Amino acid sequence: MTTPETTRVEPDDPSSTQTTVEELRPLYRQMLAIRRMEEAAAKAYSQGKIGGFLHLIIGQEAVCVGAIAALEENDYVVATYREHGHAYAKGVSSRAIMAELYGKKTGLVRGLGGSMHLFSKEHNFLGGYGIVGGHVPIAAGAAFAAKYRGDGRVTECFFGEGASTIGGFAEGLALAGLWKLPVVFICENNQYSMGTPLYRSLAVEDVSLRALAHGMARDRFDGDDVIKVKRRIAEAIDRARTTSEPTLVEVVTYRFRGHSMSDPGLYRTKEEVEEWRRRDPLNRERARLVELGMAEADIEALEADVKAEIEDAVRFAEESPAADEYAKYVTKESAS
Amino acid sequence: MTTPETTRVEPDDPSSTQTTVEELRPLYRQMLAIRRMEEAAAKAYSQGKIGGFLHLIIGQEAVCVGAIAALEENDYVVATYREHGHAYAKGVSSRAIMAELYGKKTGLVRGLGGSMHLFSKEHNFLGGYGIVGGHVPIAAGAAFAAKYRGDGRVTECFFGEGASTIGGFAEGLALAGLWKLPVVFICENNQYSMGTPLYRSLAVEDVSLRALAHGMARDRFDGDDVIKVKRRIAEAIDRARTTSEPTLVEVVTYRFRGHSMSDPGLYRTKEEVEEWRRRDPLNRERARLVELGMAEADIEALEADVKAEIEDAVRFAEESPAADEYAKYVTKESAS
Amino acid sequence: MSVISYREALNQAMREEMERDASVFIMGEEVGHYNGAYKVTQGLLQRFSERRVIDAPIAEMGFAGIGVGAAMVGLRPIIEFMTFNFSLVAIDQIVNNAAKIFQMSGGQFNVPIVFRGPGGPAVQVGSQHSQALESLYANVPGLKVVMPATAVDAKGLLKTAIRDDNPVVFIEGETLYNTTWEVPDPAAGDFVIPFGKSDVKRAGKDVTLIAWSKMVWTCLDAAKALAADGIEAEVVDVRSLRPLDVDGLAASVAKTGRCVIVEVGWPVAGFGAEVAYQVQRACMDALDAPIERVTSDDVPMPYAKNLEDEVQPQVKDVVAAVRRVLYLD
Amino acid sequence: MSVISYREALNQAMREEMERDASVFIMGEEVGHYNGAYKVTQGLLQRFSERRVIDAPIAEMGFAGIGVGAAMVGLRPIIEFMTFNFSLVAIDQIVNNAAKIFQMSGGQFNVPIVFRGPGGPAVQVGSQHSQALESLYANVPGLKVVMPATAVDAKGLLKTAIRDDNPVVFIEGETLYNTTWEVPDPAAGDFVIPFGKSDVKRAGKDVTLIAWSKMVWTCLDAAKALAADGIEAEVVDVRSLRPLDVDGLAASVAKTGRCVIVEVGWPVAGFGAEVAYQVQRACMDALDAPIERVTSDDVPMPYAKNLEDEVQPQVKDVVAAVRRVLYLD
Ligand SMILES: Cc1ncc(C[n+]2csc(CCOP(=O)(O)OP(=O)(O)O)c2C)c(N)n1
Ligand SMILES: Cc1ncc(C[n+]2csc(CCOP(=O)(O)OP(=O)(O)O)c2C)c(N)n1
Ligand SMILES: [Mg+2]
Ligand SMILES: [Mg+2]
Repeated sequence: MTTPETTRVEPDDPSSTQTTVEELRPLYRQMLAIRRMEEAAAKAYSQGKIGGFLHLIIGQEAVCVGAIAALEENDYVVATYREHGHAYAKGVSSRAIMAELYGKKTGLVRGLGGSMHLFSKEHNFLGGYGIVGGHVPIAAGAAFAAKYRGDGRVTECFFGEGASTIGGFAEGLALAGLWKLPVVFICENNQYSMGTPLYRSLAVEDVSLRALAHGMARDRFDGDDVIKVKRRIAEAIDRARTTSEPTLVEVVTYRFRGHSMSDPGLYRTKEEVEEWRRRDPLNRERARLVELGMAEADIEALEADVKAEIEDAVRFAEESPAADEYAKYVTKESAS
Repeated sequence: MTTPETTRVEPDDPSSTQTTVEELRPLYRQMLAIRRMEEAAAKAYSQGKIGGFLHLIIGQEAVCVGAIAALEENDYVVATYREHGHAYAKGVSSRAIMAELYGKKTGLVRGLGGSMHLFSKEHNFLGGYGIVGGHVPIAAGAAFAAKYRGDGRVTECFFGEGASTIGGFAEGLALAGLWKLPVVFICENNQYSMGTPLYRSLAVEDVSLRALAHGMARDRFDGDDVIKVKRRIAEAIDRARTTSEPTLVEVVTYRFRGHSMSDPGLYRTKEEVEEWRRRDPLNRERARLVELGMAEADIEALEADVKAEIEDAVRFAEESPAADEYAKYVTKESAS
Repeated sequence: MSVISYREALNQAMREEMERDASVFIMGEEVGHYNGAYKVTQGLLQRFSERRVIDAPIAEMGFAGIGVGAAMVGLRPIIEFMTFNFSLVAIDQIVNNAAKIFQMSGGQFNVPIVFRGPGGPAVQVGSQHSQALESLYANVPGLKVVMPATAVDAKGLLKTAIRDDNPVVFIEGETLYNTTWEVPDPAAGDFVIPFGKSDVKRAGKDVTLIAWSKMVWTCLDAAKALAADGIEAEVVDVRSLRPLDVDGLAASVAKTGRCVIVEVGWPVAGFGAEVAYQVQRACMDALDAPIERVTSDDVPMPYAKNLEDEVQPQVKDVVAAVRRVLYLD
Repeated sequence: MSVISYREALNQAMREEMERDASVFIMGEEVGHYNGAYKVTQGLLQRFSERRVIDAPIAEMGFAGIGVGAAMVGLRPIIEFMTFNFSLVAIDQIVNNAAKIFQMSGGQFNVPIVFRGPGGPAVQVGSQHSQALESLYANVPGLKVVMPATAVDAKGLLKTAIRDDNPVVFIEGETLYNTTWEVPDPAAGDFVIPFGKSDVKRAGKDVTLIAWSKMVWTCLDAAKALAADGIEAEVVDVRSLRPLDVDGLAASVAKTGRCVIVEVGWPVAGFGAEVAYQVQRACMDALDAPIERVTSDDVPMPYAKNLEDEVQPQVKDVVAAVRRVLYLD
């Protein structure tokens, strides 16, 4: 019996998270834009301008931004219903996202999908999915296609720790392991699945261990530091791209808000949330930019720019015409 | 991060498989009866007296017989479509099984279920199931009920190594691990899933490793020796009964015949099959009985008795009236 | 009698049956500590403890199957799907196990289990979360399929479902939880509603509107609008799709001579087609006009509110169908 | 033209399409080295290698989802279910992903995928392995559902399915693989059959028998038996359930004035109810008798051969229904 090899799991070399203003600046900008975009969405939601479920990623921005920064443009991303940040990080405009949340014709998916179902072919963003676990095999499928074609593309698949008990995840993982598909499974372990804390949903609070049974590489680390996320995920991406081997990566993080806008989050103590808010990755990266020598004025300019971008996105959404077509998008007319 | 404890995995103390005629004799009788019963069924199948799918367990008898011998009467067994042996070992008569295969009114389930769906309430045999993996949560459910009631019953759940990739297995395992259900998951690794050898269906050829991610005890060993199977499974049963903890046990074995009667088994070499036939657990246990001092005449008497039992079972099946009721058994009339 | 909400009625039904029978337990995502995603199980954990109100991880196939296994050996599980959209990952347990075990076992093991939770389109949750899946389950022998439209039906039918010795698919209206209705007080004694009986929610002589779940309310509104034009519609609530009360539906149509079937599901092979077939056969000679069906459009549900409304049957659509069967336009 | 088997026709269709388009691949259990559980993929591994003919472990939800993902980025997967009974563990991928992604993505990502394999009752394999599940899939917008009865339809429709830009649920008759029919030779040029067209398999003037898959054969046999009594039945093969050729079916019924719909599925909310509803509406004035449906009994399939035959529609049941609509008894 062989015990499968595993990759490094905590801690890592501190020098590996060294960075520069050039590298950090655009990542900070993305994180901030996602934060502001979601705050604006929350506001619009409470004004009744956005409906349905709205799942905010506020507090977890470093994960999607760091992970997607390590990708190339042609690479694929597959995500859950909590995917505004992922779509933005992959290049989708805040205008298109906000208009979608408003259910407008100019929305990313014409007002048909809403918050949970952002898709962008242009950006190789293969969607936000609402059924927990169901998108994991889809990500394996995109990776399968990349290997089939030999085009070198890598797929990142995001999901929560709550998804790790469902069959779709298990099967996607097993097949990717067996067929050595170039995919990076990224578990955003935000420690809650709706109102359920880790210890009530997992016998072992380490999702990355699932890799063992599939001889799959794994990694596990804290997700506060966007550079660290980028570096560590880059290793997995490199493994996928060069040896076509999948990796299961678990990133520990925390969502500041409720599961969705309709969840008051009563299952967590104020202290716990405060503790995590003190570790806010946005503050951290802002401080780091200062440390690295970026002028306060430049940072403020960047922040003003983000503010303007999001205000524009909201205005665009507000002013856009209502969604008006749906019957056209049920089946595609075949050419042949 | 803690690495979960695991139980002993190969090899074990040779003294642990010492036995006596008293212990071995009934086990050998069961193994032989299962073999003869299935041979008779195969004959009847080729005569067109039995239809549908017929999955024989010939070659694997030591596993179900040893594992079920370690149970108490009140304990539950849940199995697959390859379950004639399990039903017999749990106490179901060869008459009832054979008549069921013949689709007769006197069959165990009135001719409604056939080979793949044997059930016996009297024997706490909770069924043979045809959808791979689907019965694993059912076994967890029987164990859940035992724990709910605190009645101390243990459930054994049998499945093939091919089932280890499917979601139903993963979910059943995860829930049993999380809720500490008194169940023993027994993977009969016969090295083939239909025509697919292990290495084409599993990234890591050790199914017991799945336990790691759930902090679950595990075990893994060869299944030729019925006493060894009994002893090792008894440890898991004891764990379930005393601490209400599940175990994932993998028993390596081999089926001598095709996947079902309609499978010629062309995917294996003659040599491979011959090699395993030489290790036939029936021959092994017969020789051991001789070694332990059982008189050849007594063994022959036992064998004649088995022969007579199976001949009687076949006659019973042949002479029984055709199945005649089905509409009654769709929904149960509620008393309330 | 008290006027209570649909949510409260369901809660009472479970609470009473759990008091009555120690073998009843509830399992599902967020049913305990969170008191239910839609607060239907509010307070039950507190009353019955973690032993009987069990928060499950996200593993519908797993916990639905645990319910089936537990039911086989005599417990009476209530399995909550957070919504029925998620039942699709567990449908194998429902269709291949729960529905068939009584038959496969030759009548030895029955499976007294309730699969319940909200179904049908909610509001702006998109196509994966907005589906009426009753037609799938109603097709399957071995299952019973029940869909209450009001608080009183919710209570009486859920109690019957929990006591039933067979698997029951109990689909609640995701948008009905806050609706209210008069319900007998618990003190007034045991209150149950048998399966297989439709219910006339509004009497009328000119046309029969047949509906279930949320569409009963749409039909009641339509009836009100029609009454303004002097048309008296009878609204019959199917309540139980399987078994179906063909006699009850036919009696109404025999009286009115006209029939409109309204469902929020998709048109093709929707359950309404079955109702139409049964009513057509039973009322061949009584029908003064072809049966009309009103359904959602044949599309996955869009997110935008205006489109969502366009897709689903509205009062005006029902009114228009009634006018067609009355040859008024 | 050559007379070939249904199995061979399917094999030819896949082979030709794989030759034609390098983005087509086949994935499923035992499709490669074993040449298919029903030998439908015989020889394809040898011809196209493990890259394009992929043996999958038992993980239907997984490999169906892999197909969906691969289709989204431009490949054309053929996903084989060993039987459609096993599609229930993958139905979430079909209903919630394949069917909805084109819509959810606002038309950006279409999903050109074929889910194929045998469906409907086989012989003595028991209730979990003997089900006609087409009614479930036919309910769902975004899917196309096709069920060939003969070798020629199998070939022409499967080629169309593979070229279709949308998800197609292609259900083969588990007992039809050895049946034969005349099929155009590959050398004679590209041969496809469009979806949404029913086919008159036998012309007749007295009554229309509507069926699909295995029941087309039962109807042809019934027609023969009826002919002996001077009754000329027209047998119309639905072929494509979604989209449904209402005009074609109605044209036949308009001519004969009588209609019997035969399906091997369960009666309640079976697809036949939809066909009945559509034909009824289209032929209201032409019908000389109520439409009859012949279905399997409303039970899970028993194992014993004699019971299995009792449960399923037989020639005598079809003949009896025809005699009823002709008011002959
Ligand atoms: C199959 C399924 N079951 C249940 C749900 C309802 N649901 C939506 S999100 C969620 C919690 C998911 O938690 P996790 O995977 O940790 O992701 P997070 O929301 O924390 O990002 C649940 C239970 C669902 N969408 N799909
Ligand atoms: C969900 C599902 N997929 C496919 C099948 C078809 N099938 C029946 S048995 C089998 C192989 C199972 O292999 P394994 O689990 O190793 O058990 P064994 O037959 O070797 O005892 C397959 C693929 C099935 N019954 N259910
Ligand atoms: Mg989480
Ligand atoms: Mg095996």
